[in-house]
Amino acid sequence: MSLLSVRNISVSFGGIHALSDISFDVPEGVVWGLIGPNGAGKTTLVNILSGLIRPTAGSIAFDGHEDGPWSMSRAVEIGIARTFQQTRAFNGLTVRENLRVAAVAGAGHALDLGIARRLGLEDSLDRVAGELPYALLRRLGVALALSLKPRLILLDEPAVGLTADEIDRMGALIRSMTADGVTVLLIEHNVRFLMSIADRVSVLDRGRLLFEGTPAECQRNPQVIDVYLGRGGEDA
Amino acid sequence: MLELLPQQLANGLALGSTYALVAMGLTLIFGVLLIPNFAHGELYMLGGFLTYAGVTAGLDFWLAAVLATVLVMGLGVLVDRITFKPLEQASGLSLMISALAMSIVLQQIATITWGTEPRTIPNPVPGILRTPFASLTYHKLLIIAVMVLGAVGLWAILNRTRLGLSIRAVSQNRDAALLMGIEMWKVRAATFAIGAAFGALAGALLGAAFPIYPTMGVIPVLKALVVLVLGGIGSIPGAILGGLLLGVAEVLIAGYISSELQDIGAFVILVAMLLVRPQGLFGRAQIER
Amino acid sequence: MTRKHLLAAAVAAAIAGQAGAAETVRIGELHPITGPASYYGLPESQAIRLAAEQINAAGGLDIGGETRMIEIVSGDTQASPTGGVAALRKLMADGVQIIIGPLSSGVAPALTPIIASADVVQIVDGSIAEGLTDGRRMFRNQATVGDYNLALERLAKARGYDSVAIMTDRFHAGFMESQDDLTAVFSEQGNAVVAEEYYKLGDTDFSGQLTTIAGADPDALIVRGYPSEGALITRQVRDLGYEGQIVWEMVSPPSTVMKNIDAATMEGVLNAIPPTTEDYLNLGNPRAIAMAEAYEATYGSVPGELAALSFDALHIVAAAIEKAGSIEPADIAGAMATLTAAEVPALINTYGAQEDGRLFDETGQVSLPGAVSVWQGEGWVPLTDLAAD
Amino acid sequence: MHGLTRPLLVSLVVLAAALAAVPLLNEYVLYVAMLAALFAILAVSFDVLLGFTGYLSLAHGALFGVGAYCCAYLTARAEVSFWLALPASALLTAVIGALVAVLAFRTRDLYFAVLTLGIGLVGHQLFLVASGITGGIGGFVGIPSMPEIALFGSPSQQKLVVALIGVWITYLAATAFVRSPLGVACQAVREDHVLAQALGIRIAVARLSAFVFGAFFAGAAGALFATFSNFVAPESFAVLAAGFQVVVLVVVGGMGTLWGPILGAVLLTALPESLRVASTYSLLAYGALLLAFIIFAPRGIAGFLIDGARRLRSARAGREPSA
Repeated sequence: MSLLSVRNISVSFGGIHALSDISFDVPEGVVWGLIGPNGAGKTTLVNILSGLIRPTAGSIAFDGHEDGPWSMSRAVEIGIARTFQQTRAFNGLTVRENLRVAAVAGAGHALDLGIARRLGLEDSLDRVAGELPYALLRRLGVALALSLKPRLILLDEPAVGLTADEIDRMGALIRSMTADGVTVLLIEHNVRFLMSIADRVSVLDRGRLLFEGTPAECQRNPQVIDVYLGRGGEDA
Repeated sequence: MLELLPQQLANGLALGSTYALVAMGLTLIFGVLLIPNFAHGELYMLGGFLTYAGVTAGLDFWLAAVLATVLVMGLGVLVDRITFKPLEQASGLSLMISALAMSIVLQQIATITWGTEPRTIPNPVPGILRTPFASLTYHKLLIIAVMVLGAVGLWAILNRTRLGLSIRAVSQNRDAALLMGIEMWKVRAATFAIGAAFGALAGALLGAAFPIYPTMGVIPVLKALVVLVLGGIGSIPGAILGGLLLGVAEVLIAGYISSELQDIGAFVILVAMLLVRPQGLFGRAQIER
Repeated sequence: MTRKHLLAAAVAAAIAGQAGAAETVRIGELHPITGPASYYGLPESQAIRLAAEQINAAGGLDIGGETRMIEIVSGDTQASPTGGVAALRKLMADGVQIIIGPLSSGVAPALTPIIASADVVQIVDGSIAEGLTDGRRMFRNQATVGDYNLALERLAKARGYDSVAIMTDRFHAGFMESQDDLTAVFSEQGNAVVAEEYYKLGDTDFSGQLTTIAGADPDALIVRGYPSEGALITRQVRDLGYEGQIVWEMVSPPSTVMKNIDAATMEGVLNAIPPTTEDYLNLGNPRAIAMAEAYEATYGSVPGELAALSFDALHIVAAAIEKAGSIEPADIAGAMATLTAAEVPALINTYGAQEDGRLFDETGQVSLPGAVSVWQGEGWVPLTDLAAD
Repeated sequence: MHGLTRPLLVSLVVLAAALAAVPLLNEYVLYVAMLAALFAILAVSFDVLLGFTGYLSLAHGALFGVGAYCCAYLTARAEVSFWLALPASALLTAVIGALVAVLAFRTRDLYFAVLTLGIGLVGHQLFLVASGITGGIGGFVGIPSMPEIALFGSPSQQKLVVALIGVWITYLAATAFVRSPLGVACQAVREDHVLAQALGIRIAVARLSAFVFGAFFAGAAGALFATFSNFVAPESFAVLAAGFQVVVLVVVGGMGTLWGPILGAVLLTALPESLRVASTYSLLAYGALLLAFIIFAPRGIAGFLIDGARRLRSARAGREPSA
């Protein structure tokens, strides 16, 4: 049985179909990759799954909850957390306060500094988030989501703007999440990075699901190569 | 009572034109720069006082009004430099507080300079236009005319000049405008100067019929804020329509319901508009989830 | 000019205070010396200082055979209730037990409970709100708003207006409180009230209300409030084609009126209030003229409309102190309650005597009936056929 | 709640010091100090909304008025005991605050400020128009004084003592609130409300409770103001009077700290009183001060003091003060 089940999701903004009739199933414990060119609707899909926007049609089921789509607070309540493409943190608060907000006000449990250690933030706890270097800020974004102790985490381009070393570190982190029983839905532009860590991949193009399969199958698929890989190269 | 309706509507349009004239400057600055310039009321006040000073010094009213407007345009740019420029990185909250502080400072400077006793500029256009349906003073007609001309002029500047193009670009997307090489300081200065010009012009014209005193800008700027919300913050047509709407509503409430409820009526309309259509008549959507 | 004089007076007072604190009688005055209401408050404060200087120059007060000088201590109410209470507390903390003021009807009721429970005597020289006096510790030499209305009511009756409209400043506490009584009297007299409209201080556009009033076309339009708005209303209702009689009920110095309306439009407008300083000057009152000349010589400006009241208030206090032969508030209050106008020869205002000849009635209130003046040329002229009895 | 011991102890010491000073003050200073204390209650509770939740409400002066008129009506007309009227006024103001909040929180930023400005103006006008209850422009006359507390002092001293205890309670309640999960959620709303939502924070509940918290204490401060003054008039509750003043107190004192607004209230009440002679210039100074603070010291006096203490500490530890 799948953890997340997306059925016939469509959404349009002012007459333009951003997503049409998307359906897919994510089993528990995998890293599920989602790629597609700019404007394909990847972030829109994450926004719908996390409750930030409401789809025009379709249903979502997650972990026995059949009532999706849902509000953001409901999504967190049933175990879905997300990060943002342009990393968001509470810029005026320290790292410790950030984590405390997520733990205490968000998830309703005590502050757990284990997450900070795991993400290499333990030396920066008293620094104000707005003054963190970029790489640390991105890790803080992930740490905030993890603080909610989610069952599914939606990562919106976590590797963007990172150095090669940082990307490797992020990859290891994402793999370790699945080891802890967290399922990952990973949106990435960096195809090489995505292919190296994803168990399965979906390809979106102009609001439609073009392909679904293993990374190896994906790289061989002529349609995918045509609309995406062929167009911009790996790191488009 | 109904036979008075044409006259009441004329009253409302005249009153609404004064609101629109004040609101246009405010909405321009907010629309382009996202700055809530509460000190706009004090620019209006200074427009009145400077015109008064010019007329007392023996200048012709129109010359005095033009000189006052030019001076206040410079002052508008100065207000921006002192009040808002240092807060470019700060939140909207800081901008609002800073603006409120600046309006107190300007009020007190005027109090120290001119005192609190109200003054008036002699009306440059005495007389009344009487028609079978309604009569309006030439002064009110002048305000309506200036409001319309001002709106047309503003439209022309925004749509027919290079500067206007830059201003519009910044109001659409500041970052993209900067990338395209638009010089922000020019746009800022121009926007504040034009906005201040509207305030000053309104002050000069209304000062010719109503008393001029240091706190005279408080009520018009409050009304202008209502107008902004009605019309949609940042929208020029919204400021005009919102102004006229508020003017007509106030006059009709005073004329047909109760003059005790005139102010309450205006703000009830404000609250109702924010509830039904928070972005106003012409505003871009900004709805809280 | 004015500020310099104030400063000089303050310095003089401070020196006097140090030199002979025991010899002076400290009298506190509470008026809005700063802020928008200072336009009325400052002349009141200065008239009190002027009266005190004149009394001191003439040898001071004779208190049971002992001579003492008057020392004026100023408190700035800033025309706000909390500002007024703070100023009163400050005066009381400085040991002042005699208070003249306040001006604002918004301030006076805030002071009343404090004065009622303290060892202080008060004489109100400005506020016209009802019920500020008790005849024991609190007195007033200004008219009440009821007195204001008397002249108006007599005028409406005498002229036989069949219909009247009323425009009232709803930020004016005194006028708002007495509105119902006024309309009741009008209805009784057969002056039908066809419209009651309101505006507020600082309004500039009255077209909504005035269109309704002009449409009802009453014999008289009564405007109650302050002169800036009064002038604008008069101008705007004439612009709307109203041709009936306009009657004001407001203290309205011609200089302020003329700033907002031209003389031709004002011509023939009536004003029904107790006589002001200006009226007494016009009537050739010698004490008013002497006061105005001294005031101008000292402060370089003409005295305000209410200055005569403040000037009188100090003289009433001075007379009461001499009569009591004591500076104890209870004794002064006792003497004040029995004071007759004849015992205070310096009075400018012509107060109506009580039945037994006293100045104040049982509640500590003077009788100061209103009179009607008409605007002619560039100022008010008393209407003799409707003069106060 | 374990972190509350220190603020409790420190505030108790400050309260004790303030109370010890009460017998030394004359009537005038007692009155000014009482006003400062009431404004401190207003400012601290307002800061929960402005400083901790990031919403500029200009309706706070009107809520202060609701509390005042409510207490006036209950004690003068309904003859309810003051000690009952005080919590009742606070509760009623909280309920009205909740209604206002439900309306106002449909917007934010400038829209929120303008909407609350409108609500504040309507409130002020209602105090004028509803003259049957409020006494209209003439004000509400004859509000009974607080019952005398037999144990100590003159009535004026008792008023100040009650007001000071009021400040202390408000401070503690605000401290407890901002440290509670709800208060933490408010700070998340202030920083980034989309992220807050993404973290599952119910921002509607958080900011509503901040507003209601502020309204409750504004109502209590209003009730105290009414009984202490024996007279209230609409003018005191105008947007440009109390509504704006409370913003100034919080900004100058230090947004986002709870003791900063108390400092702000004390200084800005004492300063104009000590400058009574030159009040035109004092208003100019007031505006200039606010402008200077928001531009050069947006964290207010509290910010100065915190930085100063930090420098002192690091200097004592023998290190260079950090930038």
